[in-house]
Amino acid sequence: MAVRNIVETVAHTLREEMRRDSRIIVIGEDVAKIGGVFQATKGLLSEFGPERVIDAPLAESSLVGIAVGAAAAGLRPVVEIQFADFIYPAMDQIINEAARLRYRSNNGYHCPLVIRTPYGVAPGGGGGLYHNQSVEGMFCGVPGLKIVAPATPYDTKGLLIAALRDPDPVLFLEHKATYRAVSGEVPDEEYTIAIGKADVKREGRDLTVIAYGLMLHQALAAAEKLAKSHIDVEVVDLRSLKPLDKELICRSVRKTGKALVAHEDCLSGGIGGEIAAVIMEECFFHLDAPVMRVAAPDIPLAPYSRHLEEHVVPGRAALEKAMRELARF
Amino acid sequence: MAVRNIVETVAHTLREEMRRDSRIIVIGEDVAKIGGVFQATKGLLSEFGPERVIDAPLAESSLVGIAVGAAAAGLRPVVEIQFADFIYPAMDQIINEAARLRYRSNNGYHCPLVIRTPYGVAPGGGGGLYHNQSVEGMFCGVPGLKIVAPATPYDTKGLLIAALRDPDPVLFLEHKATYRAVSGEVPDEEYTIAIGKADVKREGRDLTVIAYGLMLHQALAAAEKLAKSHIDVEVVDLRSLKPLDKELICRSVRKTGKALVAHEDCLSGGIGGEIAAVIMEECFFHLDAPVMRVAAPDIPLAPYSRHLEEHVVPGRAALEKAMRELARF
Amino acid sequence: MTSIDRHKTLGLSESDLRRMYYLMLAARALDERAWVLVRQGKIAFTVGGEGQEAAQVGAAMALKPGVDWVLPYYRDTAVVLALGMTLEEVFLAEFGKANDPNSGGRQMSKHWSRPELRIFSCSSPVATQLPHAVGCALAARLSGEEALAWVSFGDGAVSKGDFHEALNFAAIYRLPVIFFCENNQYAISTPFRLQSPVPRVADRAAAYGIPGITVDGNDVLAVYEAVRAAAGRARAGEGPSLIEAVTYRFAPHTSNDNDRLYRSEEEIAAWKSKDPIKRFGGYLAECGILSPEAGAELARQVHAEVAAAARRALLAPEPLPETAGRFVYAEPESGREH
Amino acid sequence: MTSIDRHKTLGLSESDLRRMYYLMLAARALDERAWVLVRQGKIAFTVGGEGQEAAQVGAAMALKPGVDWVLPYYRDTAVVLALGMTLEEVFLAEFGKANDPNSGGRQMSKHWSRPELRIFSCSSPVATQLPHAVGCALAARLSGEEALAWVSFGDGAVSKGDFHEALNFAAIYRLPVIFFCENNQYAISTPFRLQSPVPRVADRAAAYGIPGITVDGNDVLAVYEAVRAAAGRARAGEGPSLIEAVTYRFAPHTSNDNDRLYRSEEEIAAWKSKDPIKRFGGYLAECGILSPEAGAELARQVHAEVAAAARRALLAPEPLPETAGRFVYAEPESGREH
Ligand SMILES: Cc1ncc(C[n+]2csc(CCOP(=O)(O)OP(=O)(O)O)c2C)c(N)n1
Ligand SMILES: Cc1ncc(C[n+]2csc(CCOP(=O)(O)OP(=O)(O)O)c2C)c(N)n1
Ligand SMILES: [Mg+2]
Ligand SMILES: [Mg+2]
Repeated sequence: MAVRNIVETVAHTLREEMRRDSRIIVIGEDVAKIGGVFQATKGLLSEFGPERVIDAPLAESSLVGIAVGAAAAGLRPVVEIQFADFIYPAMDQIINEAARLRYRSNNGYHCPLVIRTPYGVAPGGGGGLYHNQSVEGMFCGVPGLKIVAPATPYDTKGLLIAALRDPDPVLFLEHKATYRAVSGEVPDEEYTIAIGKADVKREGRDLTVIAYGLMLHQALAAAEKLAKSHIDVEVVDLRSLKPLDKELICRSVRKTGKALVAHEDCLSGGIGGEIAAVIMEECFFHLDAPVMRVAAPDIPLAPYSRHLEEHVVPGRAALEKAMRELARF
Repeated sequence: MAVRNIVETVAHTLREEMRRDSRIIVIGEDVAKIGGVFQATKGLLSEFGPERVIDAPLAESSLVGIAVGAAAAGLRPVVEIQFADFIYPAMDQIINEAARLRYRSNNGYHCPLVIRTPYGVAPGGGGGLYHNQSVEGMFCGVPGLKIVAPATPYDTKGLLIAALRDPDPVLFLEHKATYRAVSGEVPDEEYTIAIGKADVKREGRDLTVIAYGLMLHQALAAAEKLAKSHIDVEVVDLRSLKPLDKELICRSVRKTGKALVAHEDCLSGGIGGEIAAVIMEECFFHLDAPVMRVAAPDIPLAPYSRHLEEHVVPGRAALEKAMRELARF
Repeated sequence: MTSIDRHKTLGLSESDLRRMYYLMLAARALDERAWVLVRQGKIAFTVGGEGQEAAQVGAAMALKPGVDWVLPYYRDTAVVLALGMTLEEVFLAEFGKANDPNSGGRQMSKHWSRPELRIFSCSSPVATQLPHAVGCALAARLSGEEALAWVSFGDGAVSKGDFHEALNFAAIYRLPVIFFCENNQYAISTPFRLQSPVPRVADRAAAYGIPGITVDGNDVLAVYEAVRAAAGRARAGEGPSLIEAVTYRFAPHTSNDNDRLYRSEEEIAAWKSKDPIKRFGGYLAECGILSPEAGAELARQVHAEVAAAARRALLAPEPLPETAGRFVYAEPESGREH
Repeated sequence: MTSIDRHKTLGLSESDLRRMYYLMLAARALDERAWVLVRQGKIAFTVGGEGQEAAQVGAAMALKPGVDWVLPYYRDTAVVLALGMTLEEVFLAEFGKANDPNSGGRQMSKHWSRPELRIFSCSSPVATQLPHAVGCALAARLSGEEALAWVSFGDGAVSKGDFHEALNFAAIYRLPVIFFCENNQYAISTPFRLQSPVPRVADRAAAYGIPGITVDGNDVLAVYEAVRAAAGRARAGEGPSLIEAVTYRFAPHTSNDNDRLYRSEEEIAAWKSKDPIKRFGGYLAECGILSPEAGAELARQVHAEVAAAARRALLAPEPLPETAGRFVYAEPESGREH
């Protein structure tokens, strides 16, 4: 079993699946010759050639649009959007085309397309307002789309294989701060993790923290600290943001009676509102306290200056504080 | 005091403000010669000429992009997106440019831009999957943007004037099913309604329904029916979706102890989740029941066949049922 | 070559010509019937291609049905008929019926989709189909198929970024795509001169280093010739072409449009005098392929067929409300290959 | 005209030329210093325009500072210096300081904004500034101002739909816009031939019926001449122009890039031998305007100025964390005109 970080796992998994399925192509800006600006497609060009690993022109709208056509015509395209911040030109193709193709053709066509993109704040990375955004909140209202956001190398491999084999479009979000910072054992054999299944990454009795991506790791770290104060935190890794694993979320919340949803995206309109609403709808009479949300304030993410960035981006300290507050209820 | 329907009110208000402020220009597809496919800009070309009322080429991205530049350079552009369903090509310009211009330039530039667009299902109108969408959920997570969605001619005038005079970008949503169906008295004099202020359209003690646009009218009608069963419903018209009038919402919910959020958009990822979460955060200990949501199922809105459309689009019956259920708690 | 030898030079047989004429008549009659259905309140909406039949049939005749990827837009009644969709199938969509093969009543009429014929699914947002066509061509090349992709769109679509991005990619990779613009002079009310700074859509081809051809879109043989040549280039690996068929829309934009607000009766009349169906009928008569009498008889027959197809479709079952939620995602039990 | 008369024909004085040379040296020295700061860990990121100074200075010299709308992109250090931004102001942005006039430390460095100089706010998404320029020109025309809008972008930006839509609109309305492409052969690692099916960006102008000019971007006088001519057309109401300045980026794309992965030392060396600064220095020496010795002295002086500006900026105060939430929306109390 190899130890890999997340970006290596992405590249490795793509390579393995491309060997198994010749319909998979990788297309994006700078994905071929240099293997992506984050090296997530490293080595693919030399193994699979320029027909299957394509350095596309700088045009996100048609990048996705071409992939939609190719997917419907039998390929399994993997599109890389270089930074999630640059996905907006492709919204029309994602929402109106990819996500609606099966529905509108009454199952005549479908769109097995994976859109991979690094999102989130790389702390101190100097990415500023356009290399740090979270976009998941914007897509979680799009029927026909699936969204995954793994936080560990193990989950990255399992979910990426699942996404690559999924018959419908999947937005595959990779938190760029975890790319190199998070490593772990990754089994050599192929395996999938079902899209739509969350995972309890830490069991606990006192309160439930629901997180994903980088925040999952912050939550786990905060939970360890709280353990020293004899607060026993359950940490749920969502992994899939759409569909939500309501069952697992509710099972945990019913057990602990308290829930905190954490994300790096802005509070208003982030995915946390949806999750909080679901918890209330399904577990209201088990709740001992209001569902709390830890999120960024409603400020563009994220200002360049480290002094500003740190003020805006929610981190372990904010989480810990909220968790303690919730535990006190 | 004239009686006008909503689309007439839009045209009338634009005309009056254009007379008062020569910086206002109207730009969009088919807005000049024919006055818009819904006639919301009727008569403007003949009064203000082709320099201020522009039939733009079919290109939503640059339509907004050009307006952003013009706004920053001193004009007050009003962009019409012909149907909300066609706003996605402009997402990049709205989110990354219009909404971030002031912030990123540290108040150096700003973007006084109004984007008007008809949204929502016109029941039986045959609009199908691409002339019926609601898009507000997607924008409510965008800091720097304001969103309004009036439901009456009176509010339409007051909010449109406020939007036209607002120094920041405003997404102005007009429910197309209300365009001709909803009429009312509109004062001749100029007045504004503050963006961010909701309005109690019907007072009641037993439960609070929070709605906007067409659903506001469905809620009012349902409330009248419930009154016959001695259920006294308070109906809050949000009017502004961003910022939310948390104060008014919470005042009402604290009074009634029960809240129902209604929107036509899909349940998951709709704006209802955010509102429900806010209510929980701010009024948890006043709640006698979970906050309910009435919304469309997670299905692309809206299939063409009337038989399918009616099944998908939440209407007065669904509202009434939910309201009765909530009242029983 | 005299003018009556044109089809021979193009390798079209008399039966080809009769079929083309039939298709043009059928598309016209179908579209016209749909307007009647709207007026009768039987359908909520329609959109038609009246006046554009020569462009559509000329183009479709140059394609290989079931092999080439075809991405028509919402005016292309004649295109889908030429590829094998039946009159009844189009009417099933018009009425939004359960067994409409295009969408099962989920989309507006004329929003085509027919996987068996490789007719791609068409949505409403203008120009999104152009990159799809490029993707189809990419898939075909990678799979070693001989298929090309043909995609149509209006003059308004040329203004969109999708047009630029799609042509750019197709040209860089020399993909087998035929970009076919039906320039009917208007995008709803907006005249071509407010849409385009250049007099011809075909002038845009220079930006991509590909052939740009303007053809009389009311001359079915000229269109066929241009598209056949482009198809030849595509199949020979010479890359994409941009073809502009200059034509006119006779009817309002859709059943929601009042075209008298933006164009004059005289203008419409002038174009109607160039009706592509009359023109082709004249050619057929001149060649002795179809006498005016036989033509009139054929038209009557077509109208009867169209009326019958509409009647049958009207009686077809409506979609079941509870099916509205199906196929948002794949259904494991649906038995379809994913 | 001998080659040493070129500037006279263009109406440029000796002091103009000295200023241009100074600006080129200053931009180069500034950008190079920023790389040092990255290596020293003093800043997290930089991006520079080394190699593109002739294109930038030539263009900027043809504009009216404070009158024309200028929408530079992230490589345009020399452009903003030419328009009046100071070395220190650029370094304040480099360090993300509170009194950075561009963004107060909110944006990455080189993301310009200086309302007083009519330098528009620049974001990171490629090509979004092109429609902004069109909007500025529209506003200028409507306000009866004589201003034009000049907007720059890379060769990669040409692939985006924004390019097409912006040029199309500007051409239809004959707006006073100069679209200025700094074709430095690469978009990050992607070479121009994978970005463009046509050999010249200027070839794209044909699609909009506007002048398309390719100019040697390493020849500051040639660039000046081309932009001045385009400005003349713009001010005379003759509409937009597309200018392509062919040049090369000497340094990696940004401080996050390793350019050895996609281009050879030989290629870089070949372009460096055409260094626009050396070339212009040669011209100045030939004309007797600036001897090699005086040039070297000027370079030393510029380096000292740059070092001093960097030092001052380094010592400037950081943004206060609690200001991070300001100006998401207008603040009534901010006293700014809305
Ligand atoms: C992106 C987008 N914007 C606006 C519309 C509304 N709309 C539908 S058809 C149309 C005009 C299309 O004109 P053209 O491309 O010339 O095709 P034609 O209808 O004339 O055949 C418009 C503006 C749309 N469908 N999609
Ligand atoms: C819409 C968008 N996609 C991707 C990126 C990432 N990116 C930043 S610069 C760049 C290349 C730009 O190349 P070019 O336009 O030639 O300008 P250059 O940097 O070469 O001067 C890319 C892909 C971006 N900033 N915006
Ligand atoms: Mg047209
Ligand atoms: Mg470049």
